[in-house]
Amino acid sequence: MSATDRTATPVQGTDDAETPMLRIRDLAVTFRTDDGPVEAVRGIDLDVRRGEVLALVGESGSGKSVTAMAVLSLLPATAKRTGSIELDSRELTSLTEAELNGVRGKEISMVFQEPMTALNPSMRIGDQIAEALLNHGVGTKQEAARRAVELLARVGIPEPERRAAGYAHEMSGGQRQRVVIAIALACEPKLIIADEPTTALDVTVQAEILDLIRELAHSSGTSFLLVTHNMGVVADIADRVAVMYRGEMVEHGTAMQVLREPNADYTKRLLDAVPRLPEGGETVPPAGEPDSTGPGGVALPVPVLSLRESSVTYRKAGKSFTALDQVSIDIAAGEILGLVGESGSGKSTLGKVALGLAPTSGGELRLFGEKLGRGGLRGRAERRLRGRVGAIFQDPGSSLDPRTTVGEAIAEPLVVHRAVRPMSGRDRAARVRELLEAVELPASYASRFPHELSGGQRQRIGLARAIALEPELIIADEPTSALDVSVQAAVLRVLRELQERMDFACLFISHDLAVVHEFSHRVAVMHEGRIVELGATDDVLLRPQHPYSQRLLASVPVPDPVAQRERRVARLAARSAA
Amino acid sequence: MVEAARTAVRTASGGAGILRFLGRRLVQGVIVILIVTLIVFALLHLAMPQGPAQGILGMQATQEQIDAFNRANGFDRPLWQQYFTFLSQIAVGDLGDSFKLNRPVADAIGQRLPKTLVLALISMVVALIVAIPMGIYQAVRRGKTGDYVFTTMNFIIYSTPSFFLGLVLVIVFAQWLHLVPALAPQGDTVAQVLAKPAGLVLPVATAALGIIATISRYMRSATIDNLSEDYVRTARAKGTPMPVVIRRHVVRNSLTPVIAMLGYYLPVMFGGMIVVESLFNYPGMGLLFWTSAQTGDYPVLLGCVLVIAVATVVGSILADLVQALLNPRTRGELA
Amino acid sequence: MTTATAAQPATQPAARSPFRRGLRRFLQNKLALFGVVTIVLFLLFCFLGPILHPTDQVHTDLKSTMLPPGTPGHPLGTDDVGYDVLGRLMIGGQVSILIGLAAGILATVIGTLWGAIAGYVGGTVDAVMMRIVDAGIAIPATFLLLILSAIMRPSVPLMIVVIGLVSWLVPARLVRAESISLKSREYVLAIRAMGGTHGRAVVKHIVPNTVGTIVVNATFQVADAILLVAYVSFLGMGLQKPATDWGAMLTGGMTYTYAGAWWLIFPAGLCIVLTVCAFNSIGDGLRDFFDVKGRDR
Amino acid sequence: QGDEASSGKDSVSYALPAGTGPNWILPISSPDTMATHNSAIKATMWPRLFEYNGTSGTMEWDQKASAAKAYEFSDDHLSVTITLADLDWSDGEPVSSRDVEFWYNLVRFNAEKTGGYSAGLIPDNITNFEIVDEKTFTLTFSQVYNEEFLLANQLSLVYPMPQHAWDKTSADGEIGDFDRDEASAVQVFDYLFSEAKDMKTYATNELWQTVSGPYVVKSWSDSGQVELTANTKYTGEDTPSIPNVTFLPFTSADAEMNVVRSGEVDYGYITSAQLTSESQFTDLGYRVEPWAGWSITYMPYNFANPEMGPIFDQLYIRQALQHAVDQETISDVIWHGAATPDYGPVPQTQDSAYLSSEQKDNPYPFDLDAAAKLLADHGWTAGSGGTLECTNPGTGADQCGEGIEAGKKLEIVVTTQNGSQETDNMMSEIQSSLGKIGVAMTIDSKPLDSVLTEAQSCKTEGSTTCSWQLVFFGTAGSWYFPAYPTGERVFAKDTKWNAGQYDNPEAEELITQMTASTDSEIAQKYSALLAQDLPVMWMPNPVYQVSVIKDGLDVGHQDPGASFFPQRWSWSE
Ligand SMILES: Nc1ncnc2c1ncn2[C@@H]1O[C@H](COP(=O)(O)OP(=O)(O)OP(=O)(O)O)[C@@H](O)[C@H]1O
Ligand SMILES: Nc1ncnc2c1ncn2[C@@H]1O[C@H](COP(=O)(O)OP(=O)(O)OP(=O)(O)O)[C@@H](O)[C@H]1O
Ligand SMILES: [Mg+2]
Ligand SMILES: [Mg+2]
Repeated sequence: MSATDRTATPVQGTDDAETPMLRIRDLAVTFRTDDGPVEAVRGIDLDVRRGEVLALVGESGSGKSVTAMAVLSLLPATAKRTGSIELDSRELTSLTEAELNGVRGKEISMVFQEPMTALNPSMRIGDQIAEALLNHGVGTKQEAARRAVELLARVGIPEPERRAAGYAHEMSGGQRQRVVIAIALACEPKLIIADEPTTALDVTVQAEILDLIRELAHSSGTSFLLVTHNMGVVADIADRVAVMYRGEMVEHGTAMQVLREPNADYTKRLLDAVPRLPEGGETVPPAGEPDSTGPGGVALPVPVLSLRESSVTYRKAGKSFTALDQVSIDIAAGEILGLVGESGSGKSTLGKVALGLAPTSGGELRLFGEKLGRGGLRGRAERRLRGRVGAIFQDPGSSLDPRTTVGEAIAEPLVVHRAVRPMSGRDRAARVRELLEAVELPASYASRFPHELSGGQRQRIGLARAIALEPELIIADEPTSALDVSVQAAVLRVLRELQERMDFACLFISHDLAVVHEFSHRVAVMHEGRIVELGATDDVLLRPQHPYSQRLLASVPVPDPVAQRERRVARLAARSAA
Repeated sequence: MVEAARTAVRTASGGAGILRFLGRRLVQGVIVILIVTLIVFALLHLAMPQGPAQGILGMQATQEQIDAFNRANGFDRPLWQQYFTFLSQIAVGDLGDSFKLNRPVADAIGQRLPKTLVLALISMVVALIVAIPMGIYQAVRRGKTGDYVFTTMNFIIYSTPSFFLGLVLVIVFAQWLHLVPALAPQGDTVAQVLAKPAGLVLPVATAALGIIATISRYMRSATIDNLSEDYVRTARAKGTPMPVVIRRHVVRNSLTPVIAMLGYYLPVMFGGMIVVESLFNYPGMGLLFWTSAQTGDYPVLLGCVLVIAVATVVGSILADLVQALLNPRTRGELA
Repeated sequence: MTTATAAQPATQPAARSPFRRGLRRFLQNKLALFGVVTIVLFLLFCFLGPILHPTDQVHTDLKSTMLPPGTPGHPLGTDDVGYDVLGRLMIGGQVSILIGLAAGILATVIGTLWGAIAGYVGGTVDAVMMRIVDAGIAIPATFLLLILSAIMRPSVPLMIVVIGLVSWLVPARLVRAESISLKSREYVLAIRAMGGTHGRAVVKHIVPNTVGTIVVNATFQVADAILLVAYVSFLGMGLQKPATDWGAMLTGGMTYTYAGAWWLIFPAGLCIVLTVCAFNSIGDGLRDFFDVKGRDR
Repeated sequence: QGDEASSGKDSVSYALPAGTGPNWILPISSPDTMATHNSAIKATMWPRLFEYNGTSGTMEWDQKASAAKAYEFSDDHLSVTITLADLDWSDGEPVSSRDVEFWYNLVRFNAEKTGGYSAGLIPDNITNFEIVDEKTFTLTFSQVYNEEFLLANQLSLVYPMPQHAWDKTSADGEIGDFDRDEASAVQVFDYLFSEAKDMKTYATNELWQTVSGPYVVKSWSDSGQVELTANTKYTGEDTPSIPNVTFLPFTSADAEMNVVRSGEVDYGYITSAQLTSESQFTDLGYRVEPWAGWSITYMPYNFANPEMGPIFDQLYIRQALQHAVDQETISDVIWHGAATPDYGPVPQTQDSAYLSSEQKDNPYPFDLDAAAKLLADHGWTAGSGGTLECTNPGTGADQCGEGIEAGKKLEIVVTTQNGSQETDNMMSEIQSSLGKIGVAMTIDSKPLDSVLTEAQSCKTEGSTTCSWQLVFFGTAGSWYFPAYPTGERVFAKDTKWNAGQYDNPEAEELITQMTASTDSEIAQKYSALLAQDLPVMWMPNPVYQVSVIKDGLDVGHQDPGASFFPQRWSWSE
């Protein structure tokens, strides 16, 4: 069955004849914190019908994840939930724990937002998937194990058998995210609640996952409640869209309606903020020319970052796996180098290598002309050099110490380099406030702990921390992946302002090609541990040469349902032709 | 087929890593043992610069006898020579003869070590069986009555010196209630000991209670930490019932500190056994070590030190090995 | 964006410092409060008590030994050389609490740092540091004490040092085990990336995240130190008379278990148990103090 | 263990001291196997030539338990002719003079390896061994000895041993007169020693089955549990009443007491603290009998201490210190009666002919005023902090004395053995009393070994430290004597255990005479002098052990020499 048939008959947003499968009424969630109650969700209504994909979009911190978790009663103990949640007319809020366990995984399953910490670090991947099956008595152990491998294959994990026997820490962010999806798919539930299931995925894999979702919705009648901030994804897959803003539902309707004729102010703002990739051939001037980059991206003498033939090899069970294969890059002062590529292709690894944090098996790293690592700078000089580099890690959750407050985390670089840049405690607090505001967070959040934030909020903390010292080079690993486009726009604007003022260089890793396009001077494309294409932004993104780059660009969803449908058809045609 | 082959490859190559790890650690272990014996040698000399002759021969011994004894046993030679003699002896497996027991050291240790090991292992197993579930229970019921009850109990037990605890057990269970004997099973072999399990109840209880108090605390603490991890939420979202989540996911990740403790417990138990062994008249290694230290029976003392050092090294290797195997992230450290 | 600062749920009471929040968690723990109150009471008892109930704890009085509690002037009776038991509990408590706390802190600090550093640095440094710990563990404490008692004359500072030095080995092992798994966390990498020193990574991020284990261990250390003093005095390395401590009193009193002289055993035993429980409760509270997440589960 | 013991009347179980199991069977000991229980057990199988003990209430010759029946000294006191009792070996051979010579030869040629050997004394001092007939022999000595000394302290070390069974150099060797030749005597000795080193075979080895005493080994375990059974071939007068005797080893006194409380021991012991409530044992059907030892207990003053020597040299100071030790109360209260006051060099718990009235009457009774006065009269006044200082130096009658400078403080350090509550308490008490007369005493407790080493430190060659002032190693009595309590190994000028180097020519003379003079009053003179001259600080003498004995078990008088004679025990109904 082709996907086009499906979207040909869009669900009427106002047609309530059909009773919804999931019916949420007046749901409110309040967190008890040491600073008093936090009303995360304030009385929302939501329906998900059989076989439909409902996209829940909204500002970062607006309560999307909380709503999602509320359905399966998985909120932390400090949360208080009121309202009603019905699944096929059965009230879920009054179920006992044992009854709930029958629902969880079996009838409704869930993909959590942050895949890094969502997996048990000491259990094999395969077993974690099989567990979902065995919990509900589906098949024997052997069958479950076989099925786990199948599921891994299904979510596009290469070498699924090897991965099934491996552990979470051996996987890239996107791979983990797909494992979590595989777990959710395991029992073929009626409803899958997926909280930003594709943020860590490159667009090609994302497209495959979306295809998978579409297929499931269509063939098995599985419903999806899809939390996302990617309007392209919404346009691609959603039948209906609900928009949340500060704990309230501001708008809902069919994807067509909401994306093309938004009603609420917030939705309009949101859609305005969506970055778009110009269609092939059309040129958009990049955000300011870097001073030291000549035409064609040839770097001039002293690049701020220079990597020469760096390789990273992981060894496991006797086999070795080359995550990074003889990669060389240079970033000139003030230059922004976008890095895109397949999930698991080694982007984060490259980022870590650039920070001197990965165990390289060869090659050379120079920051600001100084050699780092073996035979390079050490001690204070090395640390001082690092002070000139800001780092944003891919996973916002695990890069924040759970026991330090947001304020302390942001202030940490200031404290670390107080010798270089002396600052009074009061100035520091002021700077923390300033940084929080720069990333669109209220200053009062300084006293919160990371687990009390939403995913996007955590990510912004990481960002604020990275720019605290106004570094000359930023290594940013998917710095906006968890942000809705409105906040993303604001954050990117801050970065750009800063860039104009400070003229820092940046290695910008992202899956969002539109953002990359908007933001970077040059772009590198990675594939299987190698840089397969490197050049000026427009050259690479608009006139890709390498087949992978071409495939990548073809997979980018656009935030317009009609246009996206066309693109999808074209992509699928290309794929079946290949 | 494929599955089996893959497992084979995995274990084979993993085995090589473990072998390398073991090899390296054994070499380090030998160094540790050498250092320990050297330290003990030096300490003995520091404490008893005249050697053990006086203690061994008794007050009534004449100076000539003492001199003869020192000559015969080499205590008149420089310390380093004595140490090297000792080393060259153990290199060929000779632990010498006891000054006090009228038998070879290896013989004495060989007879006593199994007895202590049996007691120690049984106590350890009993302790683990009780302590791990107890710690988990407390973590799950954190802040509730059950938690407080066990916490208080553990701390009363822990803060009672073991010699007193043992005495209380004897008074209550042996002398008032006459449920179990006040003496550990007598007999020189493990078989004789195991033949009378009733006699083991009190010694095992005395040794195990303290361990239970300790381990359940660590277990509780680690379980509390792990219960708040995100992966627990994922597991619950699969519909895994909470008890299973704990059993399958949390326990394993919470065992880290417990295992770190266990490796260290093996040698420490020899020390702890002194009390138990003397209270229940169970001549084992602990007492052998203690009496030889007090009477200056150097060959036995050094033999015991050697055994304890070996136990420490083995315990430490085992703990690190199990710990590394339990935690895939550190499994890499093995290579 | 114009709404930047207000982009959040409306209810935002004034933020409190993490310390205050921790303190509140601590104070919410009833047991912890019990612990603090108990320790304060004990401190008053031990250090101010002798003023209210002055007794001769220097000269023996063989004419009034083993008097039962309630004898005029001796609310808790006298011991086997005629010291007033109540007065003795006071001076014994001074020593026990001091040694327990000081040795416990010493052992915890050394052990934690040692273990954290070994686990964090890894490689050869780890191997060397941990083999030193192995060697330390391999020499039984009782033996060490026996030797030391032959060489030195015990005093409170010496005992603190000795007990501290034999007890840091356990926390070192424990913390190392956790340190190994923490060092590969990204938030530790983040510190390195921003140019923080290794020291900072260890002290600010590794150690606080092992705090659960450390606190449990620290409370055991206090108990251990108090008990070890008892054991030590049993071995003869105890403080020289007329100084005493609760452990020595308990060991001494135990001789009279069957003679019915319960006042020589239970008061000292109760003091030890209460103090140890109190310290543990405080430890439990401290755990809450540092535990920002646990109760949210 | 012990289960059969309490049930029947044909067996009895005896608890051995904690921490030691019997580990030697051969009558000749190696130096490190001299423990009392070893020799007590051996003596039930191979009676000594002269058995001296205090089972009768006084220390004297116990002919029934001896291998000798009669003795006669020559007029010149240089030789003695001994007649053996009518004992036979268990294989039917008579115990003969040759068997005594066998012992003599083995020890003579292997003196260094023999426990209890002391150069110049037996067997070195025997110049001639003459066999008169099968049961009679004459020994000639190198000098005149005090008769008591010779019999009680010298000939009591001799055991007739079965020459006809043991005089061989290997297990399957021929029996011969190998002991008479030095080289082969060494071989015989070594062979017997090597057999004795195999404890597992004690009950099975043919050698040890040839006995002349009332018992023979039935079993002997590694941990030291020993069972004796009556020797059915015994021909002496000391026939056993209880055929089976079990000796139980214990790891600690606590373990032993637990067993006593469960009633599984017939003849055991308790710690002296238990005497505060004897009824807990009498209720269980035991009677409590302190077992006094033939010993004295004291603390040597270190006269050689460069700092304190001059102070200790002053008799008035020693007298003052002795006046401050309340031995009666300490014995009663701290030892709960399990110690007796001791005022001099002769064991005082038992009455004996050696004890002088001077010693018995306590020349320096507890009297703090007298003590304070002695010090005040010699120029000591209390300084700040209450400690006495010498304010009147000089050698006059009212002055501090020679070598004591002005400002010298009366501060003493007592190095004492640790591990005993009674000792700790006793030291506290003395510290407290001395404090009251202005003498500051510091207690330094150490393991016994260290204390003994320290005590020797001033005498060891090359030793640089001589810092101890007073040492105490008497928790179990400082010195146990042979039956005749001579002081030549404790108070003689150059002897090893005159640790404090007490040097008094008058005492020296008496000590020499005690072994050599035939004057029977000599011991009393010695007793009186040392009681008054205080070579050491006399301390309460603890009992050997506090025994608990099952009602119905008659064990006679417990031997102060710490030996036991199971053949004399009996069950009464
Ligand atoms: N510790 C490890 N052991 C083994 N393999 C690892 C380890 N860490 C990473 N890898 C592998 O290295 C490859 C590159 O990982 P990396 O995290 O750099 O990917 P990425 O390009 O950032 O992907 P994503 O976009 O999904 O985050 C992946 O295939 C991953 O499985
Ligand atoms: N445990 C908690 N304690 C206190 N406040 C919390 C807690 N969890 C979430 N919040 C708050 O609730 C609000 C909603 O959070 P939620 O995670 O649902 O946001 P979200 O819409 O998923 O955002 P994002 O897109 O960034 O993931 C946020 O303001 C967040 O700070
Ligand atoms: Mg979210
Ligand atoms: Mg990545």
